[in-house]
Amino acid sequence: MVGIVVVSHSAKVAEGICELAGQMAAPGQKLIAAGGMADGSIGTDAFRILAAIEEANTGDGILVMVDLGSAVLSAELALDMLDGELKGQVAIADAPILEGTIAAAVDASIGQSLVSVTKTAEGARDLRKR
Amino acid sequence: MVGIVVVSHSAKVAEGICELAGQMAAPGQKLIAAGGMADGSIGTDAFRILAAIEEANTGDGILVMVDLGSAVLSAELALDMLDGELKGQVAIADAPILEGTIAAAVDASIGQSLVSVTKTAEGARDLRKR
Amino acid sequence: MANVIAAIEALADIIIANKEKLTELDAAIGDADHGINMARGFEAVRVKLAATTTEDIGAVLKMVGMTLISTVGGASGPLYGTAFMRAAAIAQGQTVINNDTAAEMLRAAIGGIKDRGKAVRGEKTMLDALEPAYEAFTQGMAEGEALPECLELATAAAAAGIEYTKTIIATKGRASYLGERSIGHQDAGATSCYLMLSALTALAKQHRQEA
Amino acid sequence: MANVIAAIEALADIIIANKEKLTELDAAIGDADHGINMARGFEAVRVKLAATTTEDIGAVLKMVGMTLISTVGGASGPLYGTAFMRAAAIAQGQTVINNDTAAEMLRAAIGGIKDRGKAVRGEKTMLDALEPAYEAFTQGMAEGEALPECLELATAAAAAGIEYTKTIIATKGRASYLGERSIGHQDAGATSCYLMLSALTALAKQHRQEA
Ligand SMILES: Nc1ncnc2c1ncn2[C@@H]1O[C@H](COP(=O)(O)OP(=O)(O)O)[C@@H](O)[C@H]1O
Ligand SMILES: Nc1ncnc2c1ncn2[C@@H]1O[C@H](COP(=O)(O)OP(=O)(O)O)[C@@H](O)[C@H]1O
Ligand SMILES: [Mg+2]
Ligand SMILES: [Mg+2]
Ligand SMILES: [Mg+2]
Ligand SMILES: [Mg+2]
Repeated sequence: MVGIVVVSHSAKVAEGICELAGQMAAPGQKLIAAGGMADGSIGTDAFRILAAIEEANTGDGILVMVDLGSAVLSAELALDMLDGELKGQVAIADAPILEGTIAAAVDASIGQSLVSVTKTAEGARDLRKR
Repeated sequence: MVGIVVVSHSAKVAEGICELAGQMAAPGQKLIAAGGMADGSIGTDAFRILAAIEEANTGDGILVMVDLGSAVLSAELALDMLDGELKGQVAIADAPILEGTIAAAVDASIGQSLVSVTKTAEGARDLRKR
Repeated sequence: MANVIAAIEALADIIIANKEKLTELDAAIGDADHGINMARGFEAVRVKLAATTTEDIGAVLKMVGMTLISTVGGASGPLYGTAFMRAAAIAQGQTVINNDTAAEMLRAAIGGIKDRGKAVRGEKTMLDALEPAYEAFTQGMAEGEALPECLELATAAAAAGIEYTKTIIATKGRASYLGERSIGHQDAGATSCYLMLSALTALAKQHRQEA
Repeated sequence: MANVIAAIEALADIIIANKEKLTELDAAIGDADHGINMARGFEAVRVKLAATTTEDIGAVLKMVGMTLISTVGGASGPLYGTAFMRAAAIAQGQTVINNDTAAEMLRAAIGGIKDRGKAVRGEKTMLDALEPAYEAFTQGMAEGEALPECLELATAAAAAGIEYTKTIIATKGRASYLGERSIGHQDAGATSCYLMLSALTALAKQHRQEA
């Protein structure tokens, strides 16, 4: 199953999204929160993201969900710090973080590929709520 | 300023989003979290949403942000419980909850109308993260 | 029919007894909480019921609706909540109910679910149990059956509705995330509807025997 | 130029002294944290610096970059972090720096910021201070100026860059949420760049006087 990392400037947001997506996911689904800074401040930390990517890795690829543009910068920096082989198995989704994570978790849970899970996450942009 | 209510199944998500959006908002901007159930469970509660709408009301309209379809059901039920006059001043955004709330908070903070703030929230769907 | 308090107690009993089953059904195509949600709601109803003295069916059903709205948490909260509130409006001020009123209450409840959830039959929701149940109920009435038999027919129709939900794709609610993969699984909300109807049927039959 | 530890201390001092000013600038068109972010980062750098014994400029700058990456938190964290890491790669193993190396380090730092942030000049970011600063620095070199004068020219160009940021719309970073309304406000990141260059200029001049 594709692992999922949820990067938010807020630790609460990242944890809460992982809990919500976890409800829809298969038992073994990796959903790793990388929210906020080590000292609890609001922000993103490339090293925390790096550790989360490693934790989410089961060999089937990892999708990184981000909240804001600056989280993309930290996520891409984390990718640059990965060794080459793993780096090629990580994608950053350009998707709404909550809606995309839930959709991605459902897709990843049934064993879809990283390409499919990424597409599903990004497609969540077009989901209507009513 | 248009008040903003953030309805999520997760209390953490709703609070965290309000914190993030608050960073981008003017000091007086109302950003009220209505996340989770009274007992801390995951879910939405129309009465909590109702109370949050009343708390967010400053007379300039209220935008309700929701995470998932079932939150729309609770939000619409809350609207049905409002008295007629206030009900007409509330909109529910069909927008990504985190991205939409941040964009809406920026717009509301400079005194835009409910129609404008709603449009901005819904337009957040098309914001690219990179 | 027994009094309304006994009826609501019967609903609470069957939902709470089936908490795990309903949650398992929701786990397959949803978020594994329908039983938890509904049991939490009816536990709260039980607490309120203990302090209820009125025999006004409308007042009791309104209390049930309000309680479910604030304690269930999932889509089923506003849906069942609205359903009970709409049924309550029909039964306002009444202490006994005849077949006609029962049918009207069921119709109003279904209308509430449709207004709230904007679903129609065939979308793999509680409506796929409730609408056939209503039709069977009124059919029974037209054939001159008494309340227990009408309820029994409604329950059987709801059971068939559950079977039908296994054959269709979910297009409303969380199961719609699964698209075609929702086929083969029965809808949790349709199942809780069926359970409640079956509890009312059992109560109505027992009440007649005792009478 | 004084040693690298003193230079980093000077950066930390000026950033921490301007924490509120930078935060205020960010409050107008961003999320009111640039000073908080940068001060948190350089407080952490100060702590690390106290335990640093190497005189390898590359090693010290790498430490600074890594520390900023893990403690700043905002966009400026990965951006300045990448900038310091890229400059570090140029200064690897060196303990003194001439004009040429300094220019190359600045160029590499700017390249890092552009690679990371995908911005170009004119988008109301730190690049609007740094790119003119680099050009002024190399211009000064071409005219035969010494390091303190080159840095002084660079600082003046960065100051002009800050003024320029007041006239343009932000199209990168959080200020882009404001669109046209970002006009009239100066960019916080351009300002922190300017402050750091001015601190290095002061240090270089003071160092020459002492020498
Ligand atoms: N729009 C809707 N209209 C009618 N019934 C719905 C709708 N959405 C969901 N449902 C019903 O609600 C049930 C799920 O309830 P529950 O699990 O408690 O809520 P949630 O899906 O929010 O977790 C579904 O099985 C379905 O029968
Ligand atoms: N893509 C980018 N490229 C270059 N600089 C950027 C970019 N995005 C933001 N910046 C700079 O970062 C500064 C904001 O830093 P900071 O407030 O610490 O981060 P954040 O915006 O995440 O809160 C801006 O003033 C701008 O100079
Ligand atoms: Mg459910
Ligand atoms: Mg649920
Ligand atoms: Mg900022
Ligand atoms: Mg910030």
